[in-house]
Amino acid sequence: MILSNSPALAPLSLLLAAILIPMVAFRRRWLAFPLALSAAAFATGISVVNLVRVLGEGTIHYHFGGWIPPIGIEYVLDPLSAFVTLVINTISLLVLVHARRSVDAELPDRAMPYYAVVMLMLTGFNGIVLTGDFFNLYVFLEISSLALYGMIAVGNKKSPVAAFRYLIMGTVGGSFYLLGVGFVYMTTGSLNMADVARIAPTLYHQPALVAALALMVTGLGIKMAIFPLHGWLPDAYTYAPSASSALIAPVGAKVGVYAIIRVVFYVFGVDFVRHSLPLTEILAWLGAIAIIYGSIMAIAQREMKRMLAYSSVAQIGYIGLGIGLANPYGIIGAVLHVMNHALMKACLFLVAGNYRLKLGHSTIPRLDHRVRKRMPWTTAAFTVGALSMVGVPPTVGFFSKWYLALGTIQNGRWLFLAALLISSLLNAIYFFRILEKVYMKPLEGETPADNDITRNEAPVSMLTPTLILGTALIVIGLLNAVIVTGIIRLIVPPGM
Amino acid sequence: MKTHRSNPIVSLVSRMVSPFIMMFALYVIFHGHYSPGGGFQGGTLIAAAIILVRLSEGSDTAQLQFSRSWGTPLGSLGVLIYFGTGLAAVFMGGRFLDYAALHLAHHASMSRSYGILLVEIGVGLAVTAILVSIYDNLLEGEADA
Amino acid sequence: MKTANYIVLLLFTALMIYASLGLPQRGDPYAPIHLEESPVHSPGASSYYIRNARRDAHTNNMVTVILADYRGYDTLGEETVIMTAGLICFMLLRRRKEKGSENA
Amino acid sequence: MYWQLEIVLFLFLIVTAASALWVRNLVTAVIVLSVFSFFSALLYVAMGAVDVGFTEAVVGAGISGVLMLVALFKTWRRSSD
Amino acid sequence: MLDFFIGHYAYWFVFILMAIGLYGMTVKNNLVKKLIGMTIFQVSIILFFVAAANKWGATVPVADRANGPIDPTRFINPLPHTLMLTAIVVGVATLGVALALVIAIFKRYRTLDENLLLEEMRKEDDTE
Repeated sequence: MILSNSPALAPLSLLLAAILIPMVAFRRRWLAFPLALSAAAFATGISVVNLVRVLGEGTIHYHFGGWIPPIGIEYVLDPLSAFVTLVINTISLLVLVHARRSVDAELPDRAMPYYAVVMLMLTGFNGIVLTGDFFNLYVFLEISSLALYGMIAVGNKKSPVAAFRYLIMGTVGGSFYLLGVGFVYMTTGSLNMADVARIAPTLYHQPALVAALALMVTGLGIKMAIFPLHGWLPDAYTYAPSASSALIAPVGAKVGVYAIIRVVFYVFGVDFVRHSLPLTEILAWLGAIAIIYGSIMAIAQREMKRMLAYSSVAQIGYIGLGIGLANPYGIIGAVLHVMNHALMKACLFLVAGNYRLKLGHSTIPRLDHRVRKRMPWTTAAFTVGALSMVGVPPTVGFFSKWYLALGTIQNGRWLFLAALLISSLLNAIYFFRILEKVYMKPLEGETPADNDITRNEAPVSMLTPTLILGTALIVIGLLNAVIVTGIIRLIVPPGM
Repeated sequence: MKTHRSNPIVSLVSRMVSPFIMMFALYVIFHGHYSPGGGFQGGTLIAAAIILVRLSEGSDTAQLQFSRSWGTPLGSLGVLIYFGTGLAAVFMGGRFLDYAALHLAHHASMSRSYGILLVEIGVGLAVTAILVSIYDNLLEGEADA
Repeated sequence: MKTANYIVLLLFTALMIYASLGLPQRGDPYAPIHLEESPVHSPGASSYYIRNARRDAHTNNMVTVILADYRGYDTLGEETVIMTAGLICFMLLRRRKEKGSENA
Repeated sequence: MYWQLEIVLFLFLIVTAASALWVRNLVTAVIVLSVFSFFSALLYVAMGAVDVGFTEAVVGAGISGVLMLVALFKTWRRSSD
Repeated sequence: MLDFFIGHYAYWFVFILMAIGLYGMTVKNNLVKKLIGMTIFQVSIILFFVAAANKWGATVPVADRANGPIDPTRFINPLPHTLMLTAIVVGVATLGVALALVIAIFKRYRTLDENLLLEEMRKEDDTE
């Protein structure tokens, strides 16, 4: 029974936890966290099962209510969706373990609704990734967006303003997507993605269908914060509580990326996209601009979370560039970077959370070498994360950039290759700035204080996920070849 | 609105109208199979009736009708009814939300009909409770700046 | 800044109206959304619903059947959305506990 | 489908929408928005979507107006633009 | 020509309404005005779907009592109606969250004007 229903079980178990938490934990507050954690663990386990099943059996379809696709709603479990759900659930599980202490510290009296909202956000993400129906995607997009607004708004004084601006942008994005669905439905007469994928080639060059594609990509682009539409992102990530930004930043934008890959390459198809609209070209250019812009803005920041937020803009640019190249290496690079960036960002945001808890701030100019003595393990994890963001070989960051670079070479786009290389340089600047502060002693003064420094490392529940992620950056980096040949090669869309 | 002295006429009229709105709302929920309407519309109407009493009597008196602490658990219960109907179908061997697998009646079609009714009741409960709780929270939350 | 906004808005409206010129006629019973069968011979959902809603679920109102049965998962999502909204209002706005008292 | 009726309702909609955005007193704006929702409900019914019209009448002209008014009573009633 | 007009004018009105809503959301400074624009925007999208569902000479999608086969051309397409019910609910939920945010913002900054808010936030960022 579990096996035959396994494609739907990950979002459903998370949803069940979200429903049960307000009922069970309304009086007994302490129950909220164990419920949420067990649901996330179960979802992770189910995602592993799903991935194994997909690799063995091929694509699996799950029909809700027993209705076949154009009539009912279906979940599609193919290598891409199985892989992305696994990444999302694993990383969220790790971050959730870490989140407990910072939720206790920052939002003591709101823990119960907070965990429920986190579960709802994860439900939304899983639903978006798994669904094979355009309108169902919209519904789950809105679930996750609403949960995100709430999670951002509970932070400090400024966070409701950031959340409100995000809400306005996000509603425009969601509505654009819905409008695009309307155009698709009116021209093809179907809401099922596989069905539309078969009908669309018979309707080439219809302005309505091209408008549908443009509207959908714009709407999802707002949610994913592609370069000119990224305005909501830095404030939202900065003013959110540490737990929220660590949960949102690694996986939030990735879901939008996934939806764009799904819509552009699997539904409309490469040929349609290339011939009807220079969409891939636009995406590639925007990605390249975002890489440079985000890196430069990151250099200018003083607050670590805001720096990481701008670096997220740049990293999303890498993924956009990979999609825009529209060749196998580009797609491999983009999908690989979805995973790698999620790992790196989770690690770095957890480090920022640890600093916030123990030092009371995460402002870059106030960090110095005493931090390394007080929190050696956290700082080690930060070092690995920073090296990975720069793209030093054994870490994961190198490999996704490698595939993206191969993609640019295959298309002969030297300008994009230059953008990749320059951005590595810029990344190095803004991360080595911190590493220098943490590892070098200042030249004059303050030496007597060195002896007073006592170890004051973050608690175990926060340190363990940080270290697991830090190790994973290297281990998965070494295993990247296996992942690419085993899973991601299967993802390259047809007709490419 | 909390410290509001109720006007006897307004209070009388709203107290008289409110039960009728609720009755109509129940009709809307249970007659959704044959005419326009259903759980969402009916639930919103019940919420409107409750909010009407809150507006006229002041929120503190109206707590006797529907306490503000019920909102969140009752709303979750409504969603749980929906979810549980779907999950029961899984345990009876069907797909999620396959009401025919519930075997509520002899014919699959009648079983589906009852399944839809169950689901609509869940929707109505959830919508009522949550809309009232949103109203309460907007009105009373963070009362003093 | 404001003029740029107006220009973008006008451009958007014009583009959308241009795109809508290519849409099928309103009310045409042979428009793609009303068809029995799509060009690739998959069944058209809408006409399936109209034909079979009463037979499948013993219910006259087709909208109810689609809402709760054929596309019931969407409606579960919709309930989840409104539950999310309720929880977020609760989380953002509920009164802090006054010292010692339990009626938060 | 009576397209003459629909055009009249559409014009009403546009007028009410524009005035809801134009009025500076926010309470008035919300009331005008309720009128807008009511006209849109009429339009849905005229287009044959009885369920949608019913829902919009209940939600748009009822609950969401009340919620917005509550929010205004908690905050500020005038807008600078 | 007239046929084409009748078959498409509804979409033009929808997009004009949409532009009005977007204007409210992007150009207006007051937060509540933005929400009013959002409502208008959502209504326009609902109208788009509902207008598309229409069919000449068809009636509302509630089957009548007569038994026997049902002719699909006699009923308006019910699928977009269903989708739009969901969209309305999503709209209300978004509005509720947005109003909660508005109240939280007002409590902290005593203003609902976006420009003033941003100015205030920038000042705070500088003092930190």
